[in-house]
Parts: sequence; structure tokens; C-alpha cells
Amino acid sequence: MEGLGILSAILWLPLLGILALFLIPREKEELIKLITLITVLLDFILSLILLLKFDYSNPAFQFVEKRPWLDIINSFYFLGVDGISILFVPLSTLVTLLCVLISWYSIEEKIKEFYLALLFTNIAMVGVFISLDLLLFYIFWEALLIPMYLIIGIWGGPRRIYSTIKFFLYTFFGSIFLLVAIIYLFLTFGTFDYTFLVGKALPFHVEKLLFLGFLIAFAVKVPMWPLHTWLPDAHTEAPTAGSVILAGILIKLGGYGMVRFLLPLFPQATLFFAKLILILSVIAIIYAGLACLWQEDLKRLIAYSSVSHMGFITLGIFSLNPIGIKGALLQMINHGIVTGALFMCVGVIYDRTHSRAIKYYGGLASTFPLYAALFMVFTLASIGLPGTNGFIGEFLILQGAFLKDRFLVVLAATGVIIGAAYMLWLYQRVFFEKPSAGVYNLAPMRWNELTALISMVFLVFLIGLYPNPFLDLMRVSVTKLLTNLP
Amino acid sequence: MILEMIVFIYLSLGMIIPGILAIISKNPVHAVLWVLVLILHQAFMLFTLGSEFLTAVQIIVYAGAVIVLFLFVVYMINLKREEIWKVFVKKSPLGFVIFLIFIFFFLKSLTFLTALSPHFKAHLPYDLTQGTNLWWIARYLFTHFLFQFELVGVLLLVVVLGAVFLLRKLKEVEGGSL
Amino acid sequence: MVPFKYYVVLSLIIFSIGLLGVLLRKNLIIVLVSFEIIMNGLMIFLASVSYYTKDVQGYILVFFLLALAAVEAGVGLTLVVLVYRKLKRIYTDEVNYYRG
Amino acid sequence: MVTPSLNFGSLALEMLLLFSGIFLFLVDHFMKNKNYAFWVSVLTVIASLFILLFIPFGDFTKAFRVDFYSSSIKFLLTIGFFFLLFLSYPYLKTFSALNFGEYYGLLFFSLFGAYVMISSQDFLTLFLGLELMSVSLYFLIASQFLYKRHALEGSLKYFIAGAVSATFYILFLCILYYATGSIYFEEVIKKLSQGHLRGELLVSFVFFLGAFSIKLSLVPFHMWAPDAYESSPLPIVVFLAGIVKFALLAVLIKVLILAFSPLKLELGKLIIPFALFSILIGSLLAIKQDNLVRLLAYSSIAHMGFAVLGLTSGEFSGYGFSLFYMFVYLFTTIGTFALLIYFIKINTHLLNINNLAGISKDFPLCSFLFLIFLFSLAGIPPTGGFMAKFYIFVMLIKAKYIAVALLALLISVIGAYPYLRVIKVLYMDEGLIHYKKKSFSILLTLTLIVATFITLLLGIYPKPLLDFIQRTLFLYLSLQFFQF
Repeated sequence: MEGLGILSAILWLPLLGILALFLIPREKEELIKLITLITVLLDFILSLILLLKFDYSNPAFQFVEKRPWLDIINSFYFLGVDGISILFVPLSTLVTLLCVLISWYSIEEKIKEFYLALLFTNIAMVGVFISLDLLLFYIFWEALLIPMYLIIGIWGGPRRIYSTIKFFLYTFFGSIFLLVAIIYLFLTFGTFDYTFLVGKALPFHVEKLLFLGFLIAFAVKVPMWPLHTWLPDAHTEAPTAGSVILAGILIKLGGYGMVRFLLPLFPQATLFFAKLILILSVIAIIYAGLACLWQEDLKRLIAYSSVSHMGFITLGIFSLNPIGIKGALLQMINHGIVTGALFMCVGVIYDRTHSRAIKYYGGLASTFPLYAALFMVFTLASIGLPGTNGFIGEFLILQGAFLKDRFLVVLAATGVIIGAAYMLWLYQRVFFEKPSAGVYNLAPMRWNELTALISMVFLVFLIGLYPNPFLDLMRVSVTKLLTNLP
Repeated sequence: MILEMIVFIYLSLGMIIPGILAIISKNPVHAVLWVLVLILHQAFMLFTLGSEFLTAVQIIVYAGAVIVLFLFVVYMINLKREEIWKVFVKKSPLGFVIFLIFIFFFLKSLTFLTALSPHFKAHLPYDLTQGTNLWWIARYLFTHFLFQFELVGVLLLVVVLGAVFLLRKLKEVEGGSL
Repeated sequence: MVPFKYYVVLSLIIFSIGLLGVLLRKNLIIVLVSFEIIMNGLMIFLASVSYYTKDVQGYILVFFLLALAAVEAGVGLTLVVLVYRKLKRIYTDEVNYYRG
Repeated sequence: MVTPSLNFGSLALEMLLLFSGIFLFLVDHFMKNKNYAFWVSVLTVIASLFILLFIPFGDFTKAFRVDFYSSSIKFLLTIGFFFLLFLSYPYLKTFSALNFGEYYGLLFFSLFGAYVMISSQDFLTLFLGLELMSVSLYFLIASQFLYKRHALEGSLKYFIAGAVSATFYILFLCILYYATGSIYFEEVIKKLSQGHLRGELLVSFVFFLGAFSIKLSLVPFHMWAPDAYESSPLPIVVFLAGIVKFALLAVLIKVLILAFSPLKLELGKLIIPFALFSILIGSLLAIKQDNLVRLLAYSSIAHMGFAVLGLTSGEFSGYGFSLFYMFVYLFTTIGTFALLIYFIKINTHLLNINNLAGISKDFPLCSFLFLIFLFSLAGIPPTGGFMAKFYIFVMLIKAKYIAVALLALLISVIGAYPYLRVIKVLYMDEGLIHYKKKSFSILLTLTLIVATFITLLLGIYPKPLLDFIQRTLFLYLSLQFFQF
């Protein structure tokens, strides 16, 4: 492939923005915001073009770019997308775009650094989803830590430092096993090329160990049940944009990594460990769901609900059939949209009242009706009401898992009920009841918040009512993915 | 043979005893003087080991220069404080452990060290019928070891220059602190 | 002729004496003196190897060791003088501004 | 009798350094404006870069040889030294009582020692070079007493550690001479490849390694390092941590290749505990430090542990990766200390981490660059520090030391914490005091730009430098062991 491909363009476009930001003096805040917005918007448009040009009947990698990078260890600058990763690229750029919008007024200090960090995040996120060289993948994977560490640590809440260091060390710890496993794979086959590695047989015990190495890294990111403790802290203390990125993209990386790497590279081990992971997923669903019930903090509640939802996603992935995996992939997108939107909603009132305690609110529905309506949509989507996107994903996942293990599905389905309980209870506590003192005279919603939230509402209903194009995109690739499994 | 043995025993006692006295003496002046005794004996031991040149150098450089330097410094510092046994030695178990490790190592390697190695090959052999020891040393020192010889010269030069720089040239900044 | 091993044992004994001095004494001057004792012990070893094998290199190494001993004494004494002048310290455990 | 070659041409580079050092000492007394010394030094270094490129390979007696390897290493070192001079000038401007020609002169003597060491062909020359390198440093560290009396203590500790190291080395020399009857590298390898004396030489190598690990500040011989670093003038810390250790590692590699090659696997195993403990102790003790230089000293201990891990596999490409690691570390250190020198110019208390709180508001660009260097030290992509560590791990896992690699990696998670803490203070704490900006000298700017560029470039595209190092090593090996 010669010339600059569209993937490279999407990947490196924010770099132009970064360079431009470097040249602008920090006093010109409006200009900084505007340039970031334009850069990210262009990036989003490019990724939509990518989506349109994508040929969904072709299971192979498309828009492939492969250039020599590090000869000495046979590593390539190797980009490409297929049905599994195609949806994540526009999602990443969209989430960054919305983050820029939502932070327009709420970030007040160190503005230049903030937008630099956001643009850098964009590069790393897109890079993770489109790189097909394991080393390249790892570099983007780790590089993402830097801006996230800063975003949480600088612009976060009161306990931000504890949270951000915990977040950093947790994920860094997880990645180590990934690095060792990647190096081992490289030394066995002499390449980092993903397409080459797929379908290569390994001895079973080696495969198990490598699987675990990859799994720990992904499980920390997802986060799966015993490794989830960083997530509530990080989500809670992050600024709105940080929470949105965390919920929207960062924890999807784990799920994406599982589908992309665990299943095709280590089929035997996948079958061996599938049961274990299913059980862990169900524990996560129920445990996190119950934990939500006694949360006092809005963001913390939504964070725990994320853990619960991610449990559904791992459940879908390791049901190891096309329906479950498609459901999981779709649910990752949905969860990114819905939870991201919920965090934005929380950000909206947090900016006005500077409180995240559920007790503080009450009766918002009467004082802030438009907001209440928007929040309602996302609450229902999070519960999985038919007609919203959450329903499609959860339904497919449960259907897929049902084929694998009926008993676990029954347990997981209770998680849905718990989910409905805590979300509705939350809604009741915040929006109905007697209006509390703090919720009067809230400033009306600004243009940036409205744009962001309404576009999310649009997506919620688009996927909820007409999911077929999205499912079509991934169908062939998922089928091909599963051919490797014995 | 017996004479040689007697000389050896005398010289070795003349080194060991002053050595021990040097490291246990309270007064640094005494220690330095005991080392002087040690070094004189050692110079003569080098003589019995066949090198009159090294004997001369040892006496001139060590006894004449280094030890005198030590004495100068000791007098310059002029330690008036009486030493108490408490501050005399470190209570350092770590030091003792290191010492024991070394002793253990020496005892282990004694068998290897006491018999001349069968793989020893004299690379720069000398023959006393053709020239004296001094002649041979000079011959190799100024050919094979010329570079090292010059390096040692530079090394001594650097020490002198550095010492002068530190002690004479630098004037402490009043109130300057870091 | 005195057996070779006597020289070896002698040099190791002197080395150990010097080592004890370095490890256990607190007076900086005596520590420096002990380094000299160590050097002297090793010189005997090298010279005796040379003597018994008729190889010049040992003597030459002794020569270099002599110079090195002078170098170490020079540097060490410079520092000791400075430490005494500026910090009024002469015992190793009193020179303890830095910890950890 | 063979007359040794007295080919002074091959000594040109060393003689240049030596004579400019002596020149600075001679002339300094008569110069009023002390800035001349900097320009003399810069000219010397530029000249020496040219000489390096055009110098013919050759011997000077049997002791000294200019060859492919030594010239390449000297080239990398000279580049580092060039930027070190750029750091020294602003530092000496701030601390003008130290601003003498002798400062540069001693630096040149030290570099001279390092170069002799790199080119040496026998263990005696190596030792003399090592001493020459260290002796000048004792004086340089002690010279900081002008501003900080306790600098003498650091220098004294370094000196005593150096004397112990010298003792170890002489013991090694004695055993070696006794066993083989020679002190030349080629004799050792001859004996070893005939299969003689393996055990004895292995024991002697323990002492050699002891001597070197004192100088490289590997655990358990690391105690001097933090004190000496904290006492030194800041550019000298860069010299100690970057250039001296780079040179020492290069020499260690040279000795492993030229003298102990048949034993390299056993020696590699011998190095592992040293390396792992260095990483562990360096990382752990760095956590509690409040002084930035002290923190960087402990981090340097840990980094040396990583760099030395490349030697364990006994593969030549691993040696190359070690050198690459040191080069990355050298430039990261140069960048970091360029910033520290700027900070210390603003206020001397800024070396204490807690005083850096919220400095990112007043000095956004400096803090940002500091961030890059700290992430590079922590080994997070896309910085050079990651690539350097990555190659070391590739090497380790290739040599089937998976447990070692995992341990080192796990400890490196702990090791990331001190840097995170500094970043935390820089960006996330509220600053109480606002510092006034001071002019940023051109030399510092230039150094910073280059250091940042190299740190990032080596993280993204390390190929050219790695190719250079690896080809050097392979060419050297093939010239050494296969006669055409």
C-alpha cells in the first residue's frame, strides 16, 4: 500500500491539532477550544467516511497499511480494520468530540494542557483499535495511560490523586503480563504481525500461560470482577470528560482485546477458560449490581453499573457463538454511548451544584424538566428497555449465552432486574420526591451540553430501533473469527 | 637455606606486628609510624624477592614521600581530642561479616594459590645472566608498558593539580547554601 | 629457598589486617593507612610470583601499584584535610549528614 | 625482542583531550573572564568529533587500540559530553564561584580516563583509565563545598567506595596474573578457550564484577551513589550517571567479549541477582526521597540494573541493547538535568520535590518537558525509555529468563511510582509560592530540544541508532574472531 491511507489520516490528524495548540499562546482560550473542536470534528468526519467506504461483505482486513518500522525485531507499522474494529473507530472519535463539547465551559484551568491531553487520547484510542502489529498495539495501549493519568489527576475531584495513581499502577501492572506474552509470541513465531499469528498452533500449556498473560491485562481494563477496584475510584474522581472517555472507550479496550486477540490466537485455551470467565462475569454482574444499590454517590453508582454491564459483555464474548459475540460488540458500543451520556448528565448538574451526593438532589424533574427527560432516556437505555439500544445488546448477549449455559443466564438475568431496580431508584431519588434546596435556580443547559446529549439520544434510538446495519457490519468478521475455534 | 628462612621470618614478623599495631593504635601518628616500619620491612622483603629497584622505589616513594605526607596531614590536623575506646572502632557487624567472607574465600583458594599454577606462562621472562633485574624492568617498562607508564604520570599530575585546585584556589562562598 | 606458599600466606595475612582496619576503624587517617597496608600485602604477592617464575610483569605491576598507592593517598589526604577544615570531622561515623 | 608500535597517530584524540585539560589548568590563572574555558572546551569537543571520524585504527604498544568498537562508543560519548558542556555553562553562570577553567580541565581528564579505558587492551591500562576517570571526579564533586559544605561528605564516600573498588580490582589483577601469567585480554581468552582455569577465572571475575558494580552503583555496593549525587554540581551528576556509567558498561561488554567470552553464560547468571536487587532497591528507596537529585540517584541505580540485565543472556545483540539502553538513559538524564539547572537558577529550594508543587502553572513548557522525561524514565511508551526496556525484555525472554523478566517488570511497576509522584506534585498539587521566571539561556534551550527530540525519536523510531550499535558490535566481533 502506497501513500497515506485513510487510517493513518484518522490516526495522525489530531497530531496536527497538537502542533497547532503548541503554537498558540495559552491566553487565547477560545481559539484553543475552537481548534481542538475543528480537529476532532474533522477526525470524526473522516471516520464516518471510513465507515461508509467499509465493505461489510469482506471478512478480511481493509484499508491495510503496512510499512517497515523496526527491522531488527521484524515489527511493522501495520494498520487495518475489519468488522470487529470498524465500529470502534467512529465511536472513539465521537466520544472525543463530545468530550471537547462537554468540557467547553467546565474546564477552567490549564485549558491548553487539557485539550492537548484529549487530542493525545484520541490518537492512542484510535491507534489501539486499528493497529494489527502487536507491538504497535501495545505502545498505543500503554501510551493511553499518560493522558488519562493526567486528565484524572489534574482536573479531577478531591480524591483524584489517590484514584489516578491507583488507576495507573493497576493498569500498568496488568500490561506487564501482556508485554511478556507478546514478546514470547514474537520469539516463538518471529513476528508481531497479527494476521500471521492467527491460527498458528502452540503447545497447550504455553497457550494457557499466554492466554492468562493477555487475559490479566484485558481483565484489568474491562474490569472483570476481582480486578475492578480501580474503576469506581477513577470514574468518580475523573472530570466529566475523563469519565466519559473511561466509560466510553477505555474499558472497551479490554473487551475489544478479548475478541481480537484471545479468541483467535488461543482457541484451545479459550475453550479451557471460557467457563471460568463466564462464572466471573456473572459474579461481576450480580456483585456490582448489588453494590450499586447502596451507593451514595451518583458517579460511583454509574461506575459500578459499568462493572455490571461489562460483566454482560464478557459473558457475551465467552459464550463463543456468533450471536453472543455480536451482541457483546454491539453492547460495547451501546454501553459507550449510554454510560458516557449518563456521565455527561451527571457532569451537567455537577457543574451547577458541585455535589455528587444523591441525597443532595431531589425533585429535579420539576425544576429542570428538559434535563430530566434526557436523563430518563439514558436511564431506560441503561436498563435495556425495548426500543433503546441497550435492549438489543443485552438480548443478543443473553440469547448467545443461553446456548452456552442456561443456568448462568438465569443468574445473569437477575442482574438485569437488579439493574432496573437501582437505576429506577436512582431516578426516583434524584428527580422526584420533594425538591431539595440546592436544585432551584439552576442555569439552563448550554448549547454544548444540549448538542452532546441530543446526539446521544439520537444514537440511542437509532441503534435501538434499527440495529441491522450495525450487526451487518460485523457479521462476516465474527463468523470468520469463530472458524478458528475448534 | 636456614639463613633465608630466618630472614624471611624476621621480615614477615616485622610486617605483621607493625601492621596489627598500626590498625589498633589510638593515635594516628603512631599508626602512621608503625606503617612506616611495615613498609621498610616490606622494602627489604622485595629485595629478598630479587628486585633491588623496587626496594629503592619503595623506600623513596613510600617511606620518603607518602608516609611523610601522612605525617604532615596528621600534624596539620592536630588532633587534640583524646580517643575513647567507644568511638575507636565501629560497631559494625556488617564489616565483620565482609571480613569473614574474605577469610573464608582465602582459605578456600589457598590450595590454588600456594602451588604455582600449571598454566602460568612467563610472557616477559628475564635472565639474570644477561642483565640485572633493574635492567630488565627498565627494558620492559619503557617498551611494552610505555603507555601505562605515561598514564601513571598523568594520573599523578591530575592528583596534584586537583589537590591544588581544591585546597588553594577555591574560596568558600559566605552564606551560600544549597 | 623459602617456599612460595609462605609468601602467599604472608601477603594474605597482611591483606586481612588492612581489611580489618578499613572495615572496623573510624579514624579516617587510619582507614587510609589501612588501604596502604592492603596494597603492600598484594605487592608481596605479585613480587613473589615474579620471583618464582622469572617473569618481569609482576615487578612491573608492583611498580604501578606503588604509584597507585601514592595516588590514593594523595586524593584521600586532600579530602581528609578539607573535611577536617570545613566540617571539623575526622571520624567516619560523624560524617553522616546524608541518611537513607 | 619485539619492538612495540609507537603509533602516536592513534593517540590523537586522547592527546587532544589531555592537552586541552592541561592548557586550561595553565592558562586559567591569567584569565579574568572565565567564560573562555567553555569556548575552549566546545572547540576541543568539536575537534575531537572530527578526529574521531578521521582517526585511523591502530595500536599504541600492546596496551591501547583504536578500533571499530572503541571509536563508536567514543563517538556516542562525545555527543553526550558535548551537551554536558552546554549544561555546565549555565550552571557555572549561576554558581559563579565555581566558574574556573579547572572545572572543565578536570572534566577533560575524566573523559580522557574513560577513553583510555574504552580503548585498553589489557587489564592494567583499563585500571589506570578507571582510576584517572574517578580521581578527577572526586575533586569535581568535592568542589561543590563552596556552596554546600556537606558535598565533601559525598565526595569522601565516593572516594572510599572507589578505594574499595580499586582493592577488589587489584585482587582480581593478582589472581589473573597468577593464574595466566599475563594481563592481556587475548591471553585470558586463549586460556579459556583451551578449557583451562575456568573455575579460577570465574572466581577472579567475581572480584572484577565487584569492582565494577561499585562504580556502576549496583546493589549491594550502591550506598555511595545517592550521597555523591546529591553533593555534586548538577552537570557532574549527569557525567556520573550518564557518561561514566555508559563508559563502564561499554568496557564491561568489551571485557566480556574479548576476555571472558567462553564464560559468558556463567557470567550472565552471576550478574542476574546484582541486577534484580538493584532494580528492586533502587525502585523502593526512590519512593521516599524528597530531594529530586537523590530520587534520580536511586532511579539511576534501578536503571543500571536494567541495563546490566542485557548482559545476562550472553548474546551479542543483548550487549547492543544494553548500550542502547544507556544511550537513551544518558539523553533522558541530560534533559532532566537541563530542567533542574533551570529550576535551581530560579530558586535553590526547587530541588526539593514538595517545593515544586503547582509549578506547572508558572512554567507550563518546562513542566511538560519534565513530564516527558519522567515518563521516559518510567518506561512508558511512546518514549525512548520504553523502547530501551522493551529490547532488554525481548533479550531476556529469548534467553529463557522469563521469570527474571517478569520479576524485573513487576518491580518496574513499583519503580514507576516515584516518577508518578513527581508528576503529581508538578501538576496536581496546589502551589503556594509563585516563582518569577528567569531567562532561559540559549544553550539550555538547545540541549533541551535535542534531548526531547532524541527521547521521543528513540521511542518511535529507534531503528537507526540500534542498527548502528548492532552493526558495530557484529563487525567488531567478526573482525576479532574471524581472521579474513
